[in-house]
Amino acid sequence: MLNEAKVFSKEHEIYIKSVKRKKMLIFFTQISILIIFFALWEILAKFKIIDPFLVSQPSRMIKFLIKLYNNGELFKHIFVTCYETIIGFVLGTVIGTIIAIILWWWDFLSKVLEPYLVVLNALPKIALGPIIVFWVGNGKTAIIIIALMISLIVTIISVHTGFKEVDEDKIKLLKTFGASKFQILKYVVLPSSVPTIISALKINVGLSWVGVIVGEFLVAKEGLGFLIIFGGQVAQLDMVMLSIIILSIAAYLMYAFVASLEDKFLGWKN
Amino acid sequence: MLNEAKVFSKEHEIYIKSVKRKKMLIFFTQISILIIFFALWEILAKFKIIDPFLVSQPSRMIKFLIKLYNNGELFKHIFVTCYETIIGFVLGTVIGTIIAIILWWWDFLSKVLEPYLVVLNALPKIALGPIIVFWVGNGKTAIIIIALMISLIVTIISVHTGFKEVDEDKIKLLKTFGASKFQILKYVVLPSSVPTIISALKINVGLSWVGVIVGEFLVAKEGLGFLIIFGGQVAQLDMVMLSIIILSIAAYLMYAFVASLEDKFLGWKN
Amino acid sequence: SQKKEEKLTKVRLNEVVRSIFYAPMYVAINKGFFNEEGLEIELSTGQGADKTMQQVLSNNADIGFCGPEQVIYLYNQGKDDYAVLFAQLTKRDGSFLVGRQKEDFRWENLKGKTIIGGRPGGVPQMTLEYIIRNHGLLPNKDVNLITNIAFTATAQAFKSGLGDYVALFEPTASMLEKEGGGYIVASIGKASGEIPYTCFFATKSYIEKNPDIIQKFTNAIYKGQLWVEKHSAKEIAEAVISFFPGSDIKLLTTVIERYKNQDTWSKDPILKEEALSRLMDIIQSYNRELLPNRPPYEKIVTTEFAQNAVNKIK
Amino acid sequence: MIKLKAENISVIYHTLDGETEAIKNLSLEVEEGEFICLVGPSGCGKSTFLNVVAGLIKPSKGKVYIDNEEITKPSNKIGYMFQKDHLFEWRTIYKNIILGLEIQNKLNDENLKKLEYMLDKYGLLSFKNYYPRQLSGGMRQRAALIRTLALNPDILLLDEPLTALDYQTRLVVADDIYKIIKNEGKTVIMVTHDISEAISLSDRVVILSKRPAQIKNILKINFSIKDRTPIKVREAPEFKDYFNIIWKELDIHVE
Amino acid sequence: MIKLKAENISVIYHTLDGETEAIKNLSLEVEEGEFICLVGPSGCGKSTFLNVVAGLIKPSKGKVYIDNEEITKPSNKIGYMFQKDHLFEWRTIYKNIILGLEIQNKLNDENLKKLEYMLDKYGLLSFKNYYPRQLSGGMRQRAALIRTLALNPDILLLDEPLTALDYQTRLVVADDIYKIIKNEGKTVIMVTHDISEAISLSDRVVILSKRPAQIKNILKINFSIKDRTPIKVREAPEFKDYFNIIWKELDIHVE
Ligand SMILES: Nc1ncnc2c1ncn2[C@@H]1O[C@H](COP(=O)(O)OP(=O)(O)OP(=O)(O)O)[C@@H](O)[C@H]1O
Ligand SMILES: Nc1ncnc2c1ncn2[C@@H]1O[C@H](COP(=O)(O)OP(=O)(O)OP(=O)(O)O)[C@@H](O)[C@H]1O
Ligand SMILES: [Mg+2]
Ligand SMILES: [Mg+2]
Repeated sequence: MLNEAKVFSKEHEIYIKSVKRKKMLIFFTQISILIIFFALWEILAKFKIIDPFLVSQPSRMIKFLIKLYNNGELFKHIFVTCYETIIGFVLGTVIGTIIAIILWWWDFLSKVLEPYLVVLNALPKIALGPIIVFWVGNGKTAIIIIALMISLIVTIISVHTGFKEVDEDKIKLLKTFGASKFQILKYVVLPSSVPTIISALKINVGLSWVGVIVGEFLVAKEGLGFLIIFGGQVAQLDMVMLSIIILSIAAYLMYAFVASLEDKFLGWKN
Repeated sequence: MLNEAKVFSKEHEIYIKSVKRKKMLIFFTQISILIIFFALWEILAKFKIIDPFLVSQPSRMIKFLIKLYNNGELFKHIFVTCYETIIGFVLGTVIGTIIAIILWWWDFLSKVLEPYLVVLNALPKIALGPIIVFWVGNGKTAIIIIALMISLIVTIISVHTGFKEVDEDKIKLLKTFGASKFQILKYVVLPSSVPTIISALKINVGLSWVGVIVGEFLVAKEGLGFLIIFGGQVAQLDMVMLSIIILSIAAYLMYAFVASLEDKFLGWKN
Repeated sequence: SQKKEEKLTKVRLNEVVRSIFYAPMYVAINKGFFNEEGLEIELSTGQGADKTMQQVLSNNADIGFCGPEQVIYLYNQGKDDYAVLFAQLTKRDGSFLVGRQKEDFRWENLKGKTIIGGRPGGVPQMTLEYIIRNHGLLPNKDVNLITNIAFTATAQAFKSGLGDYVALFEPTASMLEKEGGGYIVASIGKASGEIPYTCFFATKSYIEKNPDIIQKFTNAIYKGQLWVEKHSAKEIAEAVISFFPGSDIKLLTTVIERYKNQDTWSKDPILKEEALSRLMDIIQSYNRELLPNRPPYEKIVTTEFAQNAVNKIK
Repeated sequence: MIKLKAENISVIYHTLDGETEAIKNLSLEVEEGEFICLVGPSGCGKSTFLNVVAGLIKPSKGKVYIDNEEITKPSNKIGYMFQKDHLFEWRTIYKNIILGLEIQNKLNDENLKKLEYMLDKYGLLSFKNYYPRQLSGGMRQRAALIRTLALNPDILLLDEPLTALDYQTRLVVADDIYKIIKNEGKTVIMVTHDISEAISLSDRVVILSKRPAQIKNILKINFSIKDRTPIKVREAPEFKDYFNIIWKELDIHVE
Repeated sequence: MIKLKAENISVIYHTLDGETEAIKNLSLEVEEGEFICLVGPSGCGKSTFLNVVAGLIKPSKGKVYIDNEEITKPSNKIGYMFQKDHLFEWRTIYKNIILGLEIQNKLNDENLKKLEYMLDKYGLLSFKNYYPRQLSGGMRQRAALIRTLALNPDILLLDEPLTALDYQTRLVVADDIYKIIKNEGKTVIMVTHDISEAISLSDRVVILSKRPAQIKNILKINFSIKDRTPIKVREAPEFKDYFNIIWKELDIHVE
């Protein structure tokens, strides 16, 4: 698989070209879908085939974007939401992993808590929002805690499952070295669960966004979730739609970042 | 591992006993936690250490339960929500699997759609709720579609990943038999993905409940989600808490049911 | 009666939230006034005025029921088939100011105090700020306003110690009082004066196409209003309780009594220009940008149906 | 009669990192009923060659003929067995064995009777309703063989079919499989890493070079003993000589 | 001198379905520097025995002594190697090799120098910063051996350490490992399925019965040739005789 020579055969060049052409085609199709989508939206809205009052219109959204930018408010809202999301995300991952470690350490506890975790997982955390608000007040903390609640259980369950799937023989090997339980955790269980943890992270990105948006619906005075709610109240669908689109982009970027962690931490994989 | 004899050694009887004792202990602890939790809640609320206006109180909830039951409304609400959840869950699984099959079949499409799936996955679907509502109206359909949206993307991604992980050699084997692509799907790809599909189902149970509740927040006139939102609006925490608890029980039962499917369909595993 | 039911025309109505504040409408449904008019109401809840408006515009509802501000905004956005208000149900704000102790309340006392209000951009919050301004205080300067808490969480936030006052709708305000969490010290509705707080509307085209339905609908609403006027709080509570699962009849009665006393419900469905103009004042004083132009009354309101109803029904 | 002919086969794998020449100009003729073993350093291209013969990979150059017909896609005349048995865990042994017939729509009484007969003959009849995990490795490998034979191929391609078994089982199963294949009169190309196995089973051993695979030598195996079986020939005097020749040709050193 | 003594070991596994007697009353004494091979039917209890000796499983009955001290938990005097190399994929070869030292807090210059020396001697020095997946199976198995030797155990327990390798590599690595172990003067108990391997490596071959494992026979291996190496002894005249004895004792038939 290593490069055998710098000069490739003709056949290989044809192959490389066809691969590149295919990639281009995929990329082109992706871009086309985007363009067609927005163009169609714009045109249909223009000719009132779809009602711009209901679904807004790209040109209106851009106008609104410029206005928000000129106000200097655009980045404030984006920043606030991203900040809350990142905090919620990091906390969710760290606390979730710590609890998973505790459950791994103390098997009895994990058995006892299992049905409770299942129930908590299926529970619509959003219903608990108001309770959170009066426990921790109405600041950013409440938003972050709501985001935490939504991502935490999933993290615990998936990381704990990952821990339990660690190769028994690797643990046995460490035992023959006389390793303590803590060393087993440090040297085998944690590092070999890195792939699991990263895939939990990927899920968490999505959940953290959901959590923060829900939280902002409940208590925020700024942020994209706030804009969505406020835009609804003052009948500004442009604001609502623009916020949703910015949200998608931000969520995608964050996901891409986490996915890039995968390459970094799992370098030994290829 | 097979029973070697009906008469077990003394050592074995001790072992069996200790296993049973441990199970009992776990069960007992679980029950105790429940009892203590509710007792503490009741007592603390009674002595106004925690405010029953804010978090309700078990005895009030029971009173409310009885009232709701006498009204004949209890089962109506439970039934509505369960019905919507089951429909959303089944549709999510079926449609998700079908789309995953399409993506498996048509690799180009799957490559083109990949980033869109990522974005959709990371997007807080709750923000799209209102859009759904005015597209499909404000009936049960909207609720089911919201539940679908929340579970669908996850199903597609995880089932499609499962499909791609099917042993290449098994596929090769079928090709040597001259199998068509459809036969490969039918004989290898689908059956060997059953474990993946079932674990997707387990996740979907949770997501469907969340989806239905969110949907009911948005449009319902009945169901547990409606009770929660309405209870919140009229500051009836008893209603909110009772609904959340009923919800937990229902969600757990549904999860247990799906987990029992696992035993049934994966009988060949042990 | 079988035959009669077959002839009923179905009307899809979307209310903004489920609230005892809208008692006359529920009375009209439960007492069969709509059926008498040959209509059958399919009621749904929008959970937000914006969503109610969307329901109507997307043709998922025939008639919307929420604050007129949505209709005003829509007109200003230049939609051809805009919405038109044709009947009014409540003529005041339905919320109350709840304080921590019984007091001889004067709005001027609020200086330096903190109030939990509604979400920014919503009419309840605008009205509150309008009243504060009318009493010579500047919102967020003389009076602290907490506006970032969702409608469903404000009572709990107050009870758990936040703020000096909270603006609450019923039955939450009475509940809180009953629980010893506070005392109703003032009616915001009384202080604001008459405004068209919650009204029925439909798109212009729908009204043009279905004047008879609108007329029948208005008739039924008017009958409801008359019924409410003539009956005691307890009777009203009994008539509407089926819309409020799990509610306490006593509490409902208290609340209805309170709304009755302060003249919350319009006696007739006629929406007056003066009242609408006050609402627009309130919005503009809150934030001029929200309402750069004031839509003409004749365009967005029709009183024709309400007049007819008042004339016809005794 | 020549059953299979590979003519100037070359295979180049392409990846974005570069190209890998797996087979270079390899030609081979196999007689009907012959048992051929391919040996060669690991990664030299043995499996690739089998894939080309099976019509699963199109060679970059060259052609494969079976009964003088060119092969371009998987042919019914060929049965392929892999290193792992690849029995489907979710199907019983019986359901696994009829898989090929099911796919080719050949589930008729005649074929099923033949299968039943094979199951019986090769000692699996009483296990036909068991799931694969309930069988030992040797039994599973025999089941995989029956699955392959069920389609009645003329040519069997075996890619290290015994490597997954432990040493003793391997000797016994090799014996079994040899008998079965000879019984049915099949033409066989088998890949193995085990020199002794190659000698004990085959009529000719083809020794391949390092990647890209080229033929280094072809050794005709002849034993003086009668009633040749794989276990018996291990004690034949010629055995050790063949072993040494191949050992040297392979030029093994691990670095 | 007797290095290791197992006395009347019995092991019973318990599951909810029932109990499995894996070892019954097994006693064995191993001299210092001896190389012992355990052979026996699969599933008979060989790995279980090694686990007991390593102190990983408490036997239901019986005791194990090393240097006359009873073993109750994993001891520093013992090194254990498994069928798979179990190198940690996320650590480089060097980091893998120092793992035991790291755990026992023995990362001093002396030990590290010794490791460097071993890496060099056994041909892995230039690969020390590679990740396991970049190495061939044979190299990985050698790295696993060095990891075990790094802690300088007196006794090595090897559980089919070569099974994962292909046949040729296996012969060569067996040779390598034999040299390394003899060099370092270790006492060894090795489990293998390969009769030839057992004969070519060990001083004594212990043949176990079917489960529950009991000693069926112990065979002392003596070769007349000088400079014994595993590959050489395969050509010794006694080799075939030992093979046949063990083959018969094992009484192999696959059903
Ligand atoms: N699909 C592929 N893409 C790129 N390279 C490949 C592919 N399949 C095999 N190769 C490379 O081609 C060479 C030959 O592979 P092949 O599997 O035919 O060898 P082999 O002789 O069967 O090896 P082994 O003894 O390990 O089974 C190897 O270097 C391998 O890395
Ligand atoms: N943890 C366990 N619980 C229950 N039974 C077990 C356990 N480990 C092993 N056994 C059983 O004990 C018996 C002996 O197992 P062991 O692994 O020692 O055999 P072995 O001789 O090493 O086999 P192999 O040749 O396959 O490696 C087997 O029947 C096995 O099923
Ligand atoms: Mg191969
Ligand atoms: Mg073993």
